[in-house]
Amino acid sequence: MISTIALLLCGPAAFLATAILAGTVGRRASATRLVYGAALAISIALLVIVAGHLAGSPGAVSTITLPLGLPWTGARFRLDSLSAFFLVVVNLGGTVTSLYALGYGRHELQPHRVLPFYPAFLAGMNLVVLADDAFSFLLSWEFMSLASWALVMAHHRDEANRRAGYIYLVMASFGTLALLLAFGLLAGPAGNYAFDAMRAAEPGPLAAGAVLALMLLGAGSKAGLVPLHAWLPLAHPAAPSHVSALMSGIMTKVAIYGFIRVVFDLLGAPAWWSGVVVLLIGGLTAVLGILHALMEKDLKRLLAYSTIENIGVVFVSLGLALAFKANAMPSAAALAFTAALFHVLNHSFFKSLLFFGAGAVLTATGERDMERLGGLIHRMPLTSFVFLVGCVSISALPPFNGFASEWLAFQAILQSPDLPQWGLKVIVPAVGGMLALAAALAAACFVKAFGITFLGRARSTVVEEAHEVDRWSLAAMAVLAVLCLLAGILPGFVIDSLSPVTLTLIGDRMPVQTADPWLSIVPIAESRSSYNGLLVFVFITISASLAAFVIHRFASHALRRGPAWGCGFADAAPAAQYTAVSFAQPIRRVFGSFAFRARETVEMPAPGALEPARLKLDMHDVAWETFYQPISGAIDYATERLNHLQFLTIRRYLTLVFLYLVILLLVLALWP
Amino acid sequence: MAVIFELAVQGAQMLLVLLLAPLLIGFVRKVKARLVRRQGPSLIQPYRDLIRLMRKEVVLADNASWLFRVTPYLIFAATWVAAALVPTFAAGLQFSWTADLIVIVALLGSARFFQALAGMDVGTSFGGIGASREVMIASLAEPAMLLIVFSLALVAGATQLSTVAAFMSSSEVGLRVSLGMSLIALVMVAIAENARIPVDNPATHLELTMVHEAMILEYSGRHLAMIELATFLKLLLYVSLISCVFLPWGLASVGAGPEALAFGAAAYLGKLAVLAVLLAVFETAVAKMRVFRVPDFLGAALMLALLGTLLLFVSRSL
Amino acid sequence: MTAFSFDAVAAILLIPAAAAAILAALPNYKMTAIVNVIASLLTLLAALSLFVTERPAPGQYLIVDDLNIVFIVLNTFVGFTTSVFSASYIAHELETGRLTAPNLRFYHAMYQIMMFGMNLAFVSNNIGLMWVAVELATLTTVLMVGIYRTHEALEAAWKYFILGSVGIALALFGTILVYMAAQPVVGEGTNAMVWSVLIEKAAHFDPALLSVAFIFLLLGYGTKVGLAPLHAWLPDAHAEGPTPISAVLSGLLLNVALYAVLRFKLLLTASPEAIGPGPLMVTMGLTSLIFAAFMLYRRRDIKRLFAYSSIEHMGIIVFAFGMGGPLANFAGLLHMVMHSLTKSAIFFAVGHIAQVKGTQKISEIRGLTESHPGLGWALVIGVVAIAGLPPLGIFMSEFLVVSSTFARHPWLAIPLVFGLLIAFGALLLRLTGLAFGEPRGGTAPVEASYVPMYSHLALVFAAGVYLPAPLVAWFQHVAGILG
Amino acid sequence: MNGLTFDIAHLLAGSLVLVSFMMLYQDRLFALINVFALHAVVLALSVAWQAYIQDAHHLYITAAIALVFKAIVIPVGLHRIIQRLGIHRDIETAVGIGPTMLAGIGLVTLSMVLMLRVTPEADPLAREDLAFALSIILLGLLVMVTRRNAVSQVVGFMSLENGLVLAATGAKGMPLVVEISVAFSILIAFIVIGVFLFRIRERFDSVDVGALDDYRGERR
Repeated sequence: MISTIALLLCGPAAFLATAILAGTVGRRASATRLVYGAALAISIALLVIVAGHLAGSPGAVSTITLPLGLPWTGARFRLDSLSAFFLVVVNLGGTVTSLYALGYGRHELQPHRVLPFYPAFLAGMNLVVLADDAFSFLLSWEFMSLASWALVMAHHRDEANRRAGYIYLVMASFGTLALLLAFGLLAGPAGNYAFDAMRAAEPGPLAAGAVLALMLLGAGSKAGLVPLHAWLPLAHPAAPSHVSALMSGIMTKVAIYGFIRVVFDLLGAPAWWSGVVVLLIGGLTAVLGILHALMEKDLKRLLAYSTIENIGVVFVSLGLALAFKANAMPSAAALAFTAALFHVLNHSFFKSLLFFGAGAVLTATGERDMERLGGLIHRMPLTSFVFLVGCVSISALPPFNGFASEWLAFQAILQSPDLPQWGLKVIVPAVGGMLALAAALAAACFVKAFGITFLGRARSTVVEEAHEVDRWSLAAMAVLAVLCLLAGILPGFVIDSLSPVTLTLIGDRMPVQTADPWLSIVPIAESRSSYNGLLVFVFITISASLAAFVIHRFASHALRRGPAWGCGFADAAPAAQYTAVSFAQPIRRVFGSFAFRARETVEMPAPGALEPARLKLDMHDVAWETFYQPISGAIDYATERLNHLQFLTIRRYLTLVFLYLVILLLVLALWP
Repeated sequence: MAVIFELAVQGAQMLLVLLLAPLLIGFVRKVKARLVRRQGPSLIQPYRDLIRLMRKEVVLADNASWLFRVTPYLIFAATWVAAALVPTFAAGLQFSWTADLIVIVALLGSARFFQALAGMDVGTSFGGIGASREVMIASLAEPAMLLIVFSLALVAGATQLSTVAAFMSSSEVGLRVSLGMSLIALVMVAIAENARIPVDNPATHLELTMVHEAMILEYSGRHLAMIELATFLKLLLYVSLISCVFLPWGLASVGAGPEALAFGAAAYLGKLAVLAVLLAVFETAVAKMRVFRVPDFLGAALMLALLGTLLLFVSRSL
Repeated sequence: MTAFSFDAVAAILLIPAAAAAILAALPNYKMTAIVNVIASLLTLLAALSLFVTERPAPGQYLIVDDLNIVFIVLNTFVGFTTSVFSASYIAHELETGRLTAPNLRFYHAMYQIMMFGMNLAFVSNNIGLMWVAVELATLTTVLMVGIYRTHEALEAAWKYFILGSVGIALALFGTILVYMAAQPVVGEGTNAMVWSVLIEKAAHFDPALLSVAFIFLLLGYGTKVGLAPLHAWLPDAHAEGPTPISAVLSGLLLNVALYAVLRFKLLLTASPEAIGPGPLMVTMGLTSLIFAAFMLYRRRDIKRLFAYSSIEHMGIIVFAFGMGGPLANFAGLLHMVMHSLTKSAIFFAVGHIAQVKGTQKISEIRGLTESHPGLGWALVIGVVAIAGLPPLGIFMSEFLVVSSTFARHPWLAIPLVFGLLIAFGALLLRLTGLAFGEPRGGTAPVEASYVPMYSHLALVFAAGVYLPAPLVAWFQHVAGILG
Repeated sequence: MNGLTFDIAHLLAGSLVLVSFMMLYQDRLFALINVFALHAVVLALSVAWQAYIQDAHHLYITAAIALVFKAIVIPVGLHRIIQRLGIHRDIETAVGIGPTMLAGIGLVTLSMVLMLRVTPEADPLAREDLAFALSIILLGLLVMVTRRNAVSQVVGFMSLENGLVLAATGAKGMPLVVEISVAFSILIAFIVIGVFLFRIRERFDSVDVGALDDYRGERR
């Protein structure tokens, strides 16, 4: 009987084989279908295996050690409830993305620059989730970054993409080094890099703090925590859209997996202040991320920034879980942790969906700039519908899935008064406010995203010849839309299937949900709070159709088409519509001053002068200017100074040698 | 048998809110007119308007999409469900646990979401201006609302409205500063959410000042009727929310008999009347503020709510 | 049996020497190239036979032990692949007329003499002999660096020559001092220079003399290793010489000098009161690493760029050996092997690139992956490997170095990581320019044999994922020897 | 051994250091070369003396090489080069004579200190010789780095190498000494020929290494 884990490892192997195959036949016309078909099959197979495992014995652990990697540790792999959950996330994403790519991939101009790396990327993500020792973990982790970097560089003729790829890989290896240091601490001088050895070891408070900080640097930079997020909005949009979906929807989750694995699993009992740190960073990330997204007019960059926001939301829940866990409040911790994982799942759904939509728009119009889009709802009705579903879900509106997880997060926040520490008491509600603010801003942001892109009148001619995308892409998007709805109206099942994870990592679980009447979810007690997405959905449908029925039964059916009311001006040009920038203006007025140091100045011409008045707007990316520019400046300065050493005369080089010799001799002479 | 009765009560409440909403509006308008010594329209004028709108034909802008036509029903449905879930005359109804206060707020949020989208659908600048301002207001109002929910939940230990109401009507509440703060905050949020003076003027069609009206400028006929009705329901929702949380007296408890329900209904009507009068007086007293003063207004609400919550945390820990 | 095994050692030395003589005589360059390859191959086989045959007892002049087998096999292997590469490379040089047939005869003869010198340095059990061998190798490379007779080449060779000679002198003085330290204990005569004898008696040597000796040796051989601030010759020599020589310099000559330093480090560690070699080596290693990392940014010449990266990696290796301990030593050995393979592969690629593009200026080379996919991707893989990314070998060694250092001396790991990151940024920046973007520069087709570079890269990849158990055991044993 | 032999060896070695000092303050090329010739002669004497007291006859070869090659051939060759290439005859110094002298004194003391830490058990003659040799080497390096002019740098290097030979011969029974000294003579020949054969004259205006350095492979 071959063990589950061995079965699972065949998946990445198959992916890699596909990658090699793609490397050889990548230039053939048939390669696209071949590769994506294979990826699809493998992902589904993996899903089935994991599903079987979960159905059979969700809590069971199965490990394997291959004679690869670090000689005396070997490459260890392990399947437990946590990795099972993330395997589901990864391979669901892989499945739908491959499905989408079956259609989308055909528009790729240089498929041989995408095909080999796509399966490799999937393999990397699967391996990260399965790895059970520091070396294999980091190897898979960096392999994942490398493959995605190659995908970002797929359209390498574009200067911006090259820059994006550069910043991405540098940040990635920065993160890897941070993780490396963290593992070095966990492994100790003896250097036993196996995870179970780390689990057994109890690091001191100082070491634990250092590990947490390093994990926030390492996993955080991959997940896109502020201020380490700078690469994300550059790199994610630069890749082909289905890869953007993978990077934004799935890879960030793998980063979160790394954080959870180390902080909740390997590190042992947390200190209460670790919760504070994570909470604050999470809240900050959520608000800043969504504000950036609101200011964007490039559709894919907007989505990337909103990824940052969602990562922030997840980290807020994780911070809560840490705080509760540290204060021995397992049930509350389980609630917060469940909220985090649930949101991870949801975000992987709707963010992939939205990126697919953006990709569809990109193929149909060749545009990512919203200012040149508009009115696509007429040209691409199906795409616009599924995209709308994505927008509603990500805006945390009932009855869709985004709301369910955020609702759980709020419920977890409401548990905070029982926390003993003052710091937490004061911070948690503030963070709750930030979370609510982020949610509201997210709604605003996606009103803008959908409204400017799909509604209104066409802002440029590219829209005119736009047409609906192929069936594969539509199918993938439809699947995701359905998943968004299902997870929204039947959250109980998701929550229950998450219970093994919370049991292993927190030691407690949320009460069984699916047993409740009418399938409503009750975090603690029905008298406290409850939510029934299914009934809400049913009620809305019923009352809407009821209203429609009554109207069409009794009211007039008369309908006349006419020009829109232009306040007396006969049809204003489409340019007169609100643009993405102008839509964001009120919010920029409110938040921009501190978030972006945004300043609007109006240049009024002199009375009688003919030139128009101009509104000048200058905004700053604060994180970039505070952290990245100084560093690059410092490096530049140092290189400039040191570079002179390349241009000395032989005599001066000899002088260097001579001085070095004399110094060493002096040291020796003064040696005790 | 009991279930049937429960369902009946639930249905009754749904119908009640649907029927009362226009009346409340009519009442407010009447009082406002009286305050400025006008005769004012009759109390049932809103019903007449709705029926008239129903009869009229719909004039649809050329490039209005399917979304534009579906939205009114969605808005109406979402608002109606939300309004039906707020205890009016009786707490703990059959479906009251379907949604707690957070869900109700979120339902209103989705109604607003679609309304803003519909505003942008036709592609005139009014729709855009309305939508952008609406989301700006919402982005401040919703956090404030949620913080209010927090402080209520902290007092009552629940976000379930029935529980909150029951707790508030019980004796151990007493007077709390933080509750006062959240009340004020809630009122401010309600004003903003319902596009009342001073945040927005429901009566004007002057482009520069209007927010809500700008979004629905393109609507006509039965669509407009739906949206109007939804607006009425929203006002009713907030009024009954305030009443059931802050003046929960007379609220029929779970599984109460018919006479208790009747008393509750009477009490509810009384509260509505009082609050409507207060609203009218307030609206007549103050003037509309510039759009970019609204953030300060709502920011104040937000701060109040946060302060209330923090105070609660502190008092809890003492 | 013993006889045969001694033959193996002799063969390692004699084949190159004989080949050199033949090559000097042969007129036809095609033939010389072939003979060169064959000779290198034979040497490699002889070196491999060292595994199967039992080893000779350390004599007065020659020794074979686990430590130098690593170096010998690596040396002969890279020497062989480089000769294959140089065959195709040189042919092109001849076509373009940068070299003439007589040059080539000289070149090949020198190549074999150099191989002879390096092998001798490895197998020599006599510190004096070792010194002679290292200098022989150095001087031959000097002559080959200057072979193009251009301003740059002559100047580079001249610089290399002068600085090298000073290094030679210092190393010799160190050697003399070691003899002086040993002489009272071991007694006069050759025995006092036989390493295997010295290491046994080292505990009784005069510590002060040993310390002074080590400083001179460190500087003398360190000049060859290319440690900052003794590195000045290295970039120009790499940049201006023929590319096969750059490959050999980076891949092999640096190792020869490193090997010498290691031998003497062992001597020092054997004598307790003498100055500890560890701190010195760690300091030099870190300096070289960080210095080279910063220097990488402003490079305009592609070969000079990778020359500086060699300095960086030598810094890492010396750092690792300076740290000591089983993990760090293992990592150091692994890193050295991986660096030799990777860096020579990179230089193979760079050589062909410079030929097809007709320039070494980084700014004039763009979009290689598009114009010459074979070369371009080889370069990408090579740079990714040299930058220490998985799944390639250097990642494993860097993983071990960094994590073990951080566990033992955190404050040392910080500058190490800093240097690695800086260097990574620079390499990636240049790679992005070279391999991607709108193709620029010549589009001449490649008539190169990809075999050498891809075989190297394949080995590096394999090592990154899987190290065979016997190899591991052997390296661990050597790491144990290195203490 | 008796005191006399020791004193003579000591004297010779010491005078070698003295001659190195003389090199430090030469400011004319020819004078420098002549001083170097003297240096070589003294070296030859001391090597010969070592050969005598250790009765190691092979050392006489070394002495002979030093005498013939370093004291005669090389200086003559350098004279030739200077005339051929028409180098102006005075030396440009990077550091003034005074500081150079001070530095020299510092170096000598440094080497003394270092060598006196060596345990007395070691052969006293060897110790003294080493101390002198070390200081000669350091002084040679000092000449190399303080002189701008290639010929004088070559001279500095050769004096350094003399120090090495001194040390080597001072080490009792050290093998390979002759070979090493031969190897070094060849090396030096290489350098001298290099200066000459690089036809530096044709490429650059002076033999000044600085001029040779002005091309750096990658111009800024």
